[in-house]
Amino acid sequence: MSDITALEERLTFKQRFARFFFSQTMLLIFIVLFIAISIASDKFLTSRNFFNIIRQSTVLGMMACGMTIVIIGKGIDLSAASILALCAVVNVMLQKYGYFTSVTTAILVGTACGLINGYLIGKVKANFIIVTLGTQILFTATALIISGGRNLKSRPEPLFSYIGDESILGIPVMGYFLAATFILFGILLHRTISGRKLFATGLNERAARVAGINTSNIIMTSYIINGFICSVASVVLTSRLPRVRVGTASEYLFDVITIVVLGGTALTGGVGGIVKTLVGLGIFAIITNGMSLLGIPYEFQQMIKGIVLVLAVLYDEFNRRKRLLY
Amino acid sequence: MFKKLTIFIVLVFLASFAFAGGGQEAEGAASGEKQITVGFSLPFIEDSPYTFPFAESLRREAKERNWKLIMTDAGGDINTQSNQIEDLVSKGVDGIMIMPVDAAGIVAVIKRVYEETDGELPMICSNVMPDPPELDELIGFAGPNSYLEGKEMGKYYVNYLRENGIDKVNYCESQGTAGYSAAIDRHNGFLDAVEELGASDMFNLLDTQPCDWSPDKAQAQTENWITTYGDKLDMIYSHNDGMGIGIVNALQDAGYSPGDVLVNGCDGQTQAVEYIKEGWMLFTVFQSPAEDAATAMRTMEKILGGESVPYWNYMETPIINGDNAEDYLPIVTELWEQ
Amino acid sequence: MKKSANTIKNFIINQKLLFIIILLIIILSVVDRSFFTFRSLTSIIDHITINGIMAAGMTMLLISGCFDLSVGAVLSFTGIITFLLQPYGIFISVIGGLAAGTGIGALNGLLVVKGKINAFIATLGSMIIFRGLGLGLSDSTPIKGRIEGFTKLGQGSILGIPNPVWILIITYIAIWYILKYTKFGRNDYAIGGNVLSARLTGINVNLNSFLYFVVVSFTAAIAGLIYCSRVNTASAVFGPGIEMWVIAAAVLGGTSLFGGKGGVIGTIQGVIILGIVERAMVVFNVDTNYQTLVRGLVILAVVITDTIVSRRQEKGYMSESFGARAKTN
Amino acid sequence: MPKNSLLLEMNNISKSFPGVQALDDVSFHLNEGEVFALVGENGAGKSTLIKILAGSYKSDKGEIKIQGSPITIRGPKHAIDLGVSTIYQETSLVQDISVAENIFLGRQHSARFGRIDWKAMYDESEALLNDLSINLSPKTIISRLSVAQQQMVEIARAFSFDAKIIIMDEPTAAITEEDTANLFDIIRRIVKKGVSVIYISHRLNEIFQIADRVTILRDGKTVTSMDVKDTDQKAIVKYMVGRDIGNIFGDESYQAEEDIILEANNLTRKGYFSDISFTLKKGEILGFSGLVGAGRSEVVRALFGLDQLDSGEIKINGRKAMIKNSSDAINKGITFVSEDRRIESVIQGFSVRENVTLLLLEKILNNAHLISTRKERELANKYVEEFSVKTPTLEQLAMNLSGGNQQKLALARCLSTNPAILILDEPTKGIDVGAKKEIHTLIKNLAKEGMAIIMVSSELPEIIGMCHRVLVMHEGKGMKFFSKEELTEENLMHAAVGNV
Repeated sequence: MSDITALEERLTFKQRFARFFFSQTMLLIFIVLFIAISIASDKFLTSRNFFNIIRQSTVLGMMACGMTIVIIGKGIDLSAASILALCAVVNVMLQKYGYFTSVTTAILVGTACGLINGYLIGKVKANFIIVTLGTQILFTATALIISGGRNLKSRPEPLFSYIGDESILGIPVMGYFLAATFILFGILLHRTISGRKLFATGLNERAARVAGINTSNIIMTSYIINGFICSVASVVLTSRLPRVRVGTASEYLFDVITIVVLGGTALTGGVGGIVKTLVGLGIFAIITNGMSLLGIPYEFQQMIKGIVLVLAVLYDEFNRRKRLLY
Repeated sequence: MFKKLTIFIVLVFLASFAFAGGGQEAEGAASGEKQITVGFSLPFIEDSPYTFPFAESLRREAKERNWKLIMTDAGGDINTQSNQIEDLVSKGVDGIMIMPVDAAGIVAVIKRVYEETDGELPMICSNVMPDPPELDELIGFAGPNSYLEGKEMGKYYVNYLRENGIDKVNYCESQGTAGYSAAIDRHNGFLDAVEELGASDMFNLLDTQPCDWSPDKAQAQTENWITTYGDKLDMIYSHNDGMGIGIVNALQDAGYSPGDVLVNGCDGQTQAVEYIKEGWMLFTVFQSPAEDAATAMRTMEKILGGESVPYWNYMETPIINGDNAEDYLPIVTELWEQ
Repeated sequence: MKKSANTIKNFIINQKLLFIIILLIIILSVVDRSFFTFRSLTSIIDHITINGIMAAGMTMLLISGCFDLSVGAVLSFTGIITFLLQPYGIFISVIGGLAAGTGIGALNGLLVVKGKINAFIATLGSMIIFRGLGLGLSDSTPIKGRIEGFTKLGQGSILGIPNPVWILIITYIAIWYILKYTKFGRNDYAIGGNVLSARLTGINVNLNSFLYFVVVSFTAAIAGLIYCSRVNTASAVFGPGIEMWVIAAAVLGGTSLFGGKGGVIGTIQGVIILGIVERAMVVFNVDTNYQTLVRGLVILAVVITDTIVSRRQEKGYMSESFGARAKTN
Repeated sequence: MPKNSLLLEMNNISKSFPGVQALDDVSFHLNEGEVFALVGENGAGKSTLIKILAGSYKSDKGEIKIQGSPITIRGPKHAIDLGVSTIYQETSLVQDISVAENIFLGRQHSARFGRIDWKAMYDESEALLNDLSINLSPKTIISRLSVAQQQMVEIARAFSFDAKIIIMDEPTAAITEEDTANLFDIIRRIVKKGVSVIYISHRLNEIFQIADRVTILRDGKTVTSMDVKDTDQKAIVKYMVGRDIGNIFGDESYQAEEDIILEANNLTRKGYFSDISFTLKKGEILGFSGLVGAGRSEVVRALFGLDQLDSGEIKINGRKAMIKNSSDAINKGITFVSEDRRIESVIQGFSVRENVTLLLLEKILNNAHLISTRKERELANKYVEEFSVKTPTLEQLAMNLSGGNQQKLALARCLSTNPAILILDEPTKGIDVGAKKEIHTLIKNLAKEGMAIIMVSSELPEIIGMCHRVLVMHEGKGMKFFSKEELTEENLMHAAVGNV
């Protein structure tokens, strides 16, 4: 690798530019798509549509933040969506005891779910895919049992629906939730000790342990945080929907993973970041929204999503190699 | 070490089965000499708010008759369902009721079981009719007629528009999960009704999308429809209440007022009936899971009792609209929010 | 730790799944007389054929260090193509279906091997794409089977044993043989274990890895044929979430998700366990509300014990932190 | 077999990477049946040279002749086909399959219909191993073997390719003197069979044990080539570093202080070691010697909290200390540099900056308790300079640094917390003479300043040159303590193989 070592020092402007250009692939894709769609549909750049996009991507975005953390810790949480569902159900069922109770309980439940995952993966060291696969089924089932699978009626309480419907300074309240989450997670991940330790753990657990990092705690924490943010997302979700049911969330899982990976966070752990995820979310959101604006039939929407995912990652990989040349 | 392992596994199994299955077993033993056992194969509990009250009612009905009821959940997979039906046969039940995951796919297993048991074992379909609907191997069908429901809804819209002297509407259709027969039936039923009433030119389809019976998908979809078509949008034909509710919610967010866009539902869920009261929804078709379950059990009881039953045993699916919403509200509330 | 003691212990530990199966069968037979009959036992096997066949292919792929989320999509897509081609006769339709399904595997292979995309993303992508394409082609409505003989494949039986079971047996013997007695199979372990040396010893890593993807989707395609022949229908929504079931079964059978270890003998045991659990639901008359719960619990229980046991096993001769024996990856 | 019959010539080889001239007009030749040593500091171009020969790189200029005929090597596989096999530092064996299969990987014996003939394969590898008198069962799974044993398997494999040239890159880096002896026997045996060996090692004494001729590289140029018998270690070192660096173990020793800082009683970890007791004084360098697998590394790892102790107690400054995990250890003033640099001591994917500050994160927080980039860079800079880590930028990824610099990085990180006790596991494994000397001096200075140091090393000269006292371990038991005076290679070897 001495070659790379040597060239680092002698970067011409052209090289620096190329380096930047090729490292910001996804951002470029986002911009291109943005322009393309706004040309294709005149409805795209309306404030109402902007509202829709934010509304529709808030929950996904919040979950994506949590997932980013888990994936950077060299894991993945297939139970995220089920946690969302479980919390939503709990939240709605307890609303009759007041919103404070219901929301806090929901958040506690979500965190507890994260704890279960974290304990089994971090401490017991069981395989994370199978564990979260198991808990996914477990949480969904629990949600079903307590909800009786009914369309639970979320009694819209002023403050509560306020989150879902109102807007401040022309930006929906949910938007602020989204922004807050991203900023918070950005700081947590890139500016705190635990964040740094998480990266170390994700890159090389053994070295991290030698460096005095209690890796099993770090991993456990990452899942707990994920559980927590899922529960918060569930509150936002329930505030938006008059009715909640378990099926609600099950679709979200792969979308969330797609978003994170689109952003460029590597499933191999230790590489990635919140900003990347934000870009990923952007791409995902405008594609989904753009397609339904253009009235593309459902089945093809799915297909296009898939194709875009693959192409985007291909293109990124291609540029990664390019990048090494410069 | 291996001992520990074994013990652990055994415990987990027994534990999970015990607390999960214990209840029924006891009940079964309670009754006297000839214990009747019936099986019911459900399609996908998780994804439908309908099947839960339905299952509850089934249990109640079984208790009343002091039957032992074995229910299975196919998790939305037709092959799993076929397997479970065969499992029920191996378990040795006296009769099987089937709510098919897939109308066409279910036929094969029905035929298979019929052959294996030389037609000794009575089977009926419930809620979802097989495709083709008339099967020699099947004793009959019990439940709603989702095709007729589709027609009902079509008819209602046509009449409503004619009464109000509206001669043309631009509408979007929010479908049930793509590929599921209820969705297909309600889609076709609607169109056929419109056809038969010679009102085809009254309805101009803007867009049709499957929203998977899911309120939030329908809500998101509607938000996009509103953005795309704006005031052109006069009516949204929804395949069930869940989606209808999502649609109404989207309309409310977008600052519409009741009646601006005609929305319907199907099932008669509480929220929907409330929306009808408030004028957000035009009407819904009341398909009571309890009644549905009861119909199935009644039919099966007759069959086991040796009575002959007609092939088609339809349940009542009355229309709920502004006029009778008040009266239905307590009924549906009791039913869904139990 | 004593070597001999070790080997005995390992034998038991390695055979733990077998013991579990026997245990389950005993428990179930005690609870329910109708359980321990030829018919009921064969039906258990008969029911796991579809997932089982896919699990065999998946095992091969997992050993090489990759995995495939698109098997469910392959399954349904194969069925759709097969039934769309019905007018051209059984032969063409079946071949067409198999080709289409296997083609998806080839695509995955290319994306992963040539495009260097992470297998998770590549196969997730093609899962979405081909479920979608399936919906599109089938116009979102199930297609009915019209060929007479075709249902025999999934519903007929030879010597009282259902055809799918025969296919299952053949698949497992074939893949077992390939993994043990052919270079193609041995390279699988080499690639999963240490790509570097695999390359150095002149193994064509790219070609092999590509082929493992083809194999897994081929098995999935066959499973797809059986599937739609059993229900004599094809639909894009067939086999929801089946990919996870399949991977779980393989891992349950001791195949490592990170490559280099495993085999189909373990996998079939994993498959059977999950199959018996399904039956147990009916035997114990598990309340529908709890059936999913039980599934989850079982998976968790097995993976936890598996982890604990294998860690105990490790301690016998090597500590993962033993620098001098650090694996090179 | 006639010597001096030319087997391989590499003439005027040049290779440059963007920004560096890795090789500049390097030439050497190799005779049949000889052991040829290639020495030089890291970065001198040794690895580039052999990578070219092994087909991993293409040379910009120059020609390669094998048995007089010029050839171009198209790639690693092609090199092997040409009879050039390379044994790299990291074992390139597949861990979860058998010895026999590793030997015949990619060319398993096949009977009819491509069916693999296991029996034939086992038999032949059995024969091969006997032939080289390597005492291993062909059915053993690789991951159960020690590094030394794995290397022997690799040699057997290379030999089975009927290689004409076997390149060994740092083969003894991770193995003990005894294994080294065995290795040399095997090398001599294969050389008798007409194979030529290109031997690369930083342990110069080995070159005098095994090599016939030596070529010395510095900064990508050939300094000189000579017959080993005409030269001595000092001379070679001089050529390598271009100056006389004197005793590589730094200046003569000095007295340790009297007060005991660490006391370990009957440490036991089942299956690894039992009843290990020792004390450690301030300013003392305590050596752990013995064969690989004797349990030395395990003891220190347990001491550092990486593995769990089953029994035994640890006292620090006379007070009983509970060390459950590595962070406990660090808080109690113990730090640890692992023997496994590539996997354990630095985080390859982290930049130099991130690696250095990993233990200092508390120190680089701003008043909002968030990481302050400015503070971090300052601190990182400080340590990088203090430990003279050679890196273009702070953002350089650790994986792009040379072994020596990575080791310095690891040390810098460990010492950044100025610990009371420093544990070094094989601190100079595979590090060139220059860096070695720097590290040795550093260690001694630290000890002088009163730091207590535990050093695990397989290199007897290093142990002898550095330590005040040495504990020799054998099969998980503490055999004997040796004081400075008793330290001779003989004593240590005897204890190491279990007879006291």
